[in-house]
Amino acid sequence: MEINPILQNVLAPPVLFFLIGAISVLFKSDLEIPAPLPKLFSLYLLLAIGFKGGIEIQKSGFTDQVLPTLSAAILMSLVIPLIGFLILRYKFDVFNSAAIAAAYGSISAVTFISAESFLESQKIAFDGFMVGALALMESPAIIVGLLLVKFAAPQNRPKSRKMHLSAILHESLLNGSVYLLLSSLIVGFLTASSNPSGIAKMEPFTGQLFYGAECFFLLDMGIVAAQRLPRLKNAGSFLIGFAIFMPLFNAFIGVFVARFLSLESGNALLFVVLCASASYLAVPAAMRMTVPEAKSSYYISTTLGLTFPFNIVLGIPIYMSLVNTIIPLSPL
Amino acid sequence: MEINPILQNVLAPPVLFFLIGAISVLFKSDLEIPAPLPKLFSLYLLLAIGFKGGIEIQKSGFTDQVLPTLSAAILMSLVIPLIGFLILRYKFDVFNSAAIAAAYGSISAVTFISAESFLESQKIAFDGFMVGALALMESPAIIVGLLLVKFAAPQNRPKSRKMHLSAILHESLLNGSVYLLLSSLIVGFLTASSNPSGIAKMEPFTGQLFYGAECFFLLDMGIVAAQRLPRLKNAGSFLIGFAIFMPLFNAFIGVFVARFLSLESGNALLFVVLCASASYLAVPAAMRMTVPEAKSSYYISTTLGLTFPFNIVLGIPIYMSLVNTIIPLSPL
Amino acid sequence: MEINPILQNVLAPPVLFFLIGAISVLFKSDLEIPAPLPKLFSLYLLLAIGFKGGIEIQKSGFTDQVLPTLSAAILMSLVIPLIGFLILRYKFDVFNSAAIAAAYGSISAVTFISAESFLESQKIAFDGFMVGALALMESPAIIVGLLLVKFAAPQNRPKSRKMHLSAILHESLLNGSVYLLLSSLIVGFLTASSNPSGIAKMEPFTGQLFYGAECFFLLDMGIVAAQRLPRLKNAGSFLIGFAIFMPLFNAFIGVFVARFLSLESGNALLFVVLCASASYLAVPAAMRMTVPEAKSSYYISTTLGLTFPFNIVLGIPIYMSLVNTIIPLSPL
Amino acid sequence: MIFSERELDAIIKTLEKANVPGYTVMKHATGRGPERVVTEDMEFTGLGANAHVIVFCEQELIDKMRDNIRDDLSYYGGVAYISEATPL
Amino acid sequence: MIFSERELDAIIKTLEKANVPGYTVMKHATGRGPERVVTEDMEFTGLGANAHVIVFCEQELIDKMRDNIRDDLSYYGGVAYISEATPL
Amino acid sequence: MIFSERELDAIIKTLEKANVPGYTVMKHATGRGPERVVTEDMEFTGLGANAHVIVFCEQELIDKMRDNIRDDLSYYGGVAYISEATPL
Ligand SMILES: Nc1ncnc2c1ncn2[C@@H]1O[C@H](COP(=O)(O)O)[C@@H](O)[C@H]1O
Ligand SMILES: Nc1ncnc2c1ncn2[C@@H]1O[C@H](COP(=O)(O)O)[C@@H](O)[C@H]1O
Ligand SMILES: Nc1ncnc2c1ncn2[C@@H]1O[C@H](COP(=O)(O)O)[C@@H](O)[C@H]1O
Ligand code: NA
Ligand code: NA
Ligand code: NA
Repeated sequence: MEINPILQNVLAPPVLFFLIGAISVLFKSDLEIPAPLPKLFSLYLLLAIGFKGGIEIQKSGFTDQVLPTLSAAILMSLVIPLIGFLILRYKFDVFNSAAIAAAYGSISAVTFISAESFLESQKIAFDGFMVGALALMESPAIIVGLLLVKFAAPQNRPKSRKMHLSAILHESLLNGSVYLLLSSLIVGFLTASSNPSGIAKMEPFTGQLFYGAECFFLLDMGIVAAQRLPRLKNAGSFLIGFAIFMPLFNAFIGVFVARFLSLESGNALLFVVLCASASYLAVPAAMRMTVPEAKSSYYISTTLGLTFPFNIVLGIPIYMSLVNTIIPLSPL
Repeated sequence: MEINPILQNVLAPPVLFFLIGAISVLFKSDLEIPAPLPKLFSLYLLLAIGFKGGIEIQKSGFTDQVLPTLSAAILMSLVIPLIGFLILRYKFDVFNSAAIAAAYGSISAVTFISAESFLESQKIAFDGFMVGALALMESPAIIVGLLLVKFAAPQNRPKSRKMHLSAILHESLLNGSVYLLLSSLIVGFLTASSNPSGIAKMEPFTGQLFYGAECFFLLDMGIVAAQRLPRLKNAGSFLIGFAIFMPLFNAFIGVFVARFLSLESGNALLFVVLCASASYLAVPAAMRMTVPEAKSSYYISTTLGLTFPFNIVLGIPIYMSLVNTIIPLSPL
Repeated sequence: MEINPILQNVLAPPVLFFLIGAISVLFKSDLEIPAPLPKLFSLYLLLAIGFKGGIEIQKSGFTDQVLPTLSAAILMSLVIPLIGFLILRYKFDVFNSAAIAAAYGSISAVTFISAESFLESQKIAFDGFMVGALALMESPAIIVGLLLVKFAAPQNRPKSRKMHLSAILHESLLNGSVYLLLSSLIVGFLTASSNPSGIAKMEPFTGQLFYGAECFFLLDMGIVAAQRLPRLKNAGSFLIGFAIFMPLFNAFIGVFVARFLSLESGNALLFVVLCASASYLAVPAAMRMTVPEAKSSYYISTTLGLTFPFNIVLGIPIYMSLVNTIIPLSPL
Repeated sequence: MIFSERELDAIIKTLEKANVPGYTVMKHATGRGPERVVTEDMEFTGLGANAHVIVFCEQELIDKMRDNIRDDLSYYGGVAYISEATPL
Repeated sequence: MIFSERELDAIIKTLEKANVPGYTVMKHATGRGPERVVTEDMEFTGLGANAHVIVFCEQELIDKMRDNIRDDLSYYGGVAYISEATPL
Repeated sequence: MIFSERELDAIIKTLEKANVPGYTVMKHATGRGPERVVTEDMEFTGLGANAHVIVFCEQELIDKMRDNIRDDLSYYGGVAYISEATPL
């Protein structure tokens, strides 16, 4: 593993803007992107990435790889929270363990987008159906997290608050970001199949603007992540270690799964990044609602303050090296 | 009238995003586009549509059709509220009747934009001066509505609240959206005549981005419309029927006027859509201020919850069939 | 000096939209661009102008002119507040004089952007390093202003509020807009030198969109400036005269400095505009924090209500004539 | 004191006329009143949420404004309540 | 009464059931409670600031709602205080 | 307690030092004070509206904070009033 790809990743505009945001907090600059502007960009990115993914899927058709890959993605988002839960239970109660584990089983769309930009700058191809994997990995992790709470700690909870399966499903499947991503994917698919002129008309909005909007959003993410970082001190070194070790561990499993699926290197990187990334939006929102016993500072400051920056700045090029090392090995 | 054009309309990205927004409310997803982001898009759409309209008008010059068409548009926005008022008085008091009638005499810019997109996807030409009609039809309907209140119900109102003609004119002519549309039209016209290089520099913003921004805004409109729909239950079946019947009735009158004006099919559709659409922004804002006796839920839930979705999804292709049937008939 | 360039400037879309915004306030239209949408555009403009400037600097390299010009720019932003302070002390106390003087020593990024647009429409070349001058002129003026307060009025201030140099430096150098502009410049520079494909991918966002976003932002600036204008009445005729005289005076000094630096006419205009423009954002924010004794209505209503519109509408073409007259004269 | 943003100008004029020492306005409040509907209805593109206005002032000033404010509120809708408060 | 925006629907339902004459909601409040962290944490992309709800009503109504609201607040977090106020 | 957003950090520090059980902040308030101008002036690109802070706490805590807060407010501007309130 050379230093070069990391440096190259750091010198790309999105990562630079991320760093600028983080440094502004360090230097106590009053740079601020007030609410709800970040929400505008996050909605836009989800819509655009879904729409483009839908078009790609329609174009390439459902190849042999699609179904196995999507199934493996869902499987990973079910297994990772279980592993995480077991590790976290050494130090934390059921509620906190389940909430943090769910976050690591789920994904971060912005990390995924950054990985796509990284691949584009390296001129490595990848397929649109990986956006489908992105969309499908958010909900199962939430479900596993809530089931863990339901079964591991039913006696501690006030009676009136028993979780119903329907509530769990609703919270996980109809979460705003999952919904927007999936439905934009469908819109993209339908547009490509029945109304191809619509693609060209959307292109300036969903295509050309994307990179710049990504930079702007990462500027804000840098600010937000750096603001959350100091709160990690209260979380203790166990959690800090977990926030770095867990993505690496997940990436390691992920790369072998990718190899087993015979994914090419572009798709393999995206698959690994999905495994390694952690949710700081959908899962925290769902957990805050359904598991108020868990401390939100734990699952937010780890995922957002540490895992996210680590993945964006160092993780992606590291995973690329991993992919380049493991995937080309002679078949299992 | 075949089903095909309706399906084709429904499968265009803007309508699909509208439906996505509506469905998210149905499924109780927490997808939300927080204020003031929708305002950003509505301001943008008005600015862009005005600017482009102004350029078109300058390019084509004032043809013979311009003046008659604009006059007919104003006439329609004066007559429709009167008809609506007479119908509504069967069930409602003067205040509510006048407010609802004014909304149906006025127009919806987003419906107009959707009709333009529909025409573009069908490759049917239309003229920039129709944006002028759009801009001119908002104010007269407000004026008629307020005059109806003034003369039909002066004795009921507290003395200190007598409406002055100047206040009526101010509220109707200097309404934010009317003002922005008209002034952007003038800017477009002036730019085209004295500074043509400015057109090319504006094109990425007002032109290329337009379709995507329209989709984003319609996503929000879908959410908002679906949130208003259930309130219609309180309004009663008379008002529900009115919200569907009135646009069809107005379209029917509109298509004959369009034929009388010898408009070609593109302009004819836009004219019909202007007649058939109802205002859910400018008129409600003016009515809330000047006729607080009227129930805002009546005029908002009908126009926004029912008439607007009806026009966007079914109305436009229906009106197109109407235009294609009536316009080519042998001259009157 | 002919009237033609002024008219030509007024008929450009950005200036037209500025006037539209101002007129809407005059006519009491309820057109409004609600917070934080203007902030979105101001952040965007700073980011885009910095990024493009960084790319230009990297492309052209550090020519002989760069260092002298930047040094002269800093010098001007140190000297102008001193002159302004001496003038203002005739009528105002130390606090108000220092705050207003600092605003006039500093710059307005939007005025600078308007000057760039003006040059582009006139097809006159200018260099990217002038953005560096823009970034460097904001802080020194703030420092001078605060030092003036520190040394001219130490006895009047409550003891616990003594200004520390470190606080002054922090407030002036890490101000959000200075920070974003400078760091975007660095990102642009790094991208151009190590990742040229990133430039093309940013271009639709930072390049093509720029003109339209500028128009939209100037629409808001027109509203805001016109809202501030009436407050000037309380400020008295001395301050009104100052708000027009000071930019002309500064422009006059600036054009001779530009000539001394042998700047070509494009760069010379930008240099003059930097001298003539006054800050209504960074400086007021800093002064509000550190010199609460000064009346914010003084330094905001002059810079924003009068100097800014004057520069945008009349100033820039006047300065261009000045540049065209003075610069080509035989060498000093 | 809570009422629609669109009446804000009128109320502020009343306050200014009564020479209140100051006031604070918080926009974008939503709510429901006894008869009229949820006012979120009007907020959707930025027109017409409610405003929450706080005024700290002497009892006499309140008496002076009472009639004017009542008038506005009864016509356009809105509520106003008084609470005792002492300066810190 | 101050609590998280995400509980807003539940609280409003309680208020409606108690037939309060009206209420006002101010969103986007942030804050810190005795044990839990600063809630700005959740605001960063628009999910989950606090809401500040004001209700002017009779004492009896308060008594009717007390238990339900207490229940929600103790579970999800939030505070509710009562102050006396007379209509203007 | 109402004051400029730009002083918010200082006030919060005072509150935290006094160990208040919690507080709530509402930003984007605008207003007018006795001498200074309408603060909407500063809001136009997002810098410097007022903040409205609510603290429910015991009388003794208020006494502890009083001097520090008064100090900040008298220098930067702003008002603070106390009302009685009982927990629900
Ligand atoms: N009892 C109340 N408590 C708190 N806010 C109220 C109350 N009644 C009315 N409001 C507010 O006043 C606004 C106007 O009410 P109305 O006069 O009924 O249209 C509502 O939208 C609420 O925000
Ligand atoms: N003593 C207090 N005074 C004012 N607001 C409070 C107080 N305690 C809690 N809050 C608000 O209630 C929210 C939830 O608090 P908690 O129940 O501790 O999670 C906080 O974020 C604050 O906005
Ligand atoms: N009597 C008052 N009632 C309510 N708010 C006030 C009052 N006086 C001042 N304020 C608020 O405090 C802010 C600062 O006031 P000042 O200290 O005069 O600059 C104003 O902008 C108002 O928002
Ligand atoms: Na993961
Ligand atoms: Na109509
Ligand atoms: Na200057």
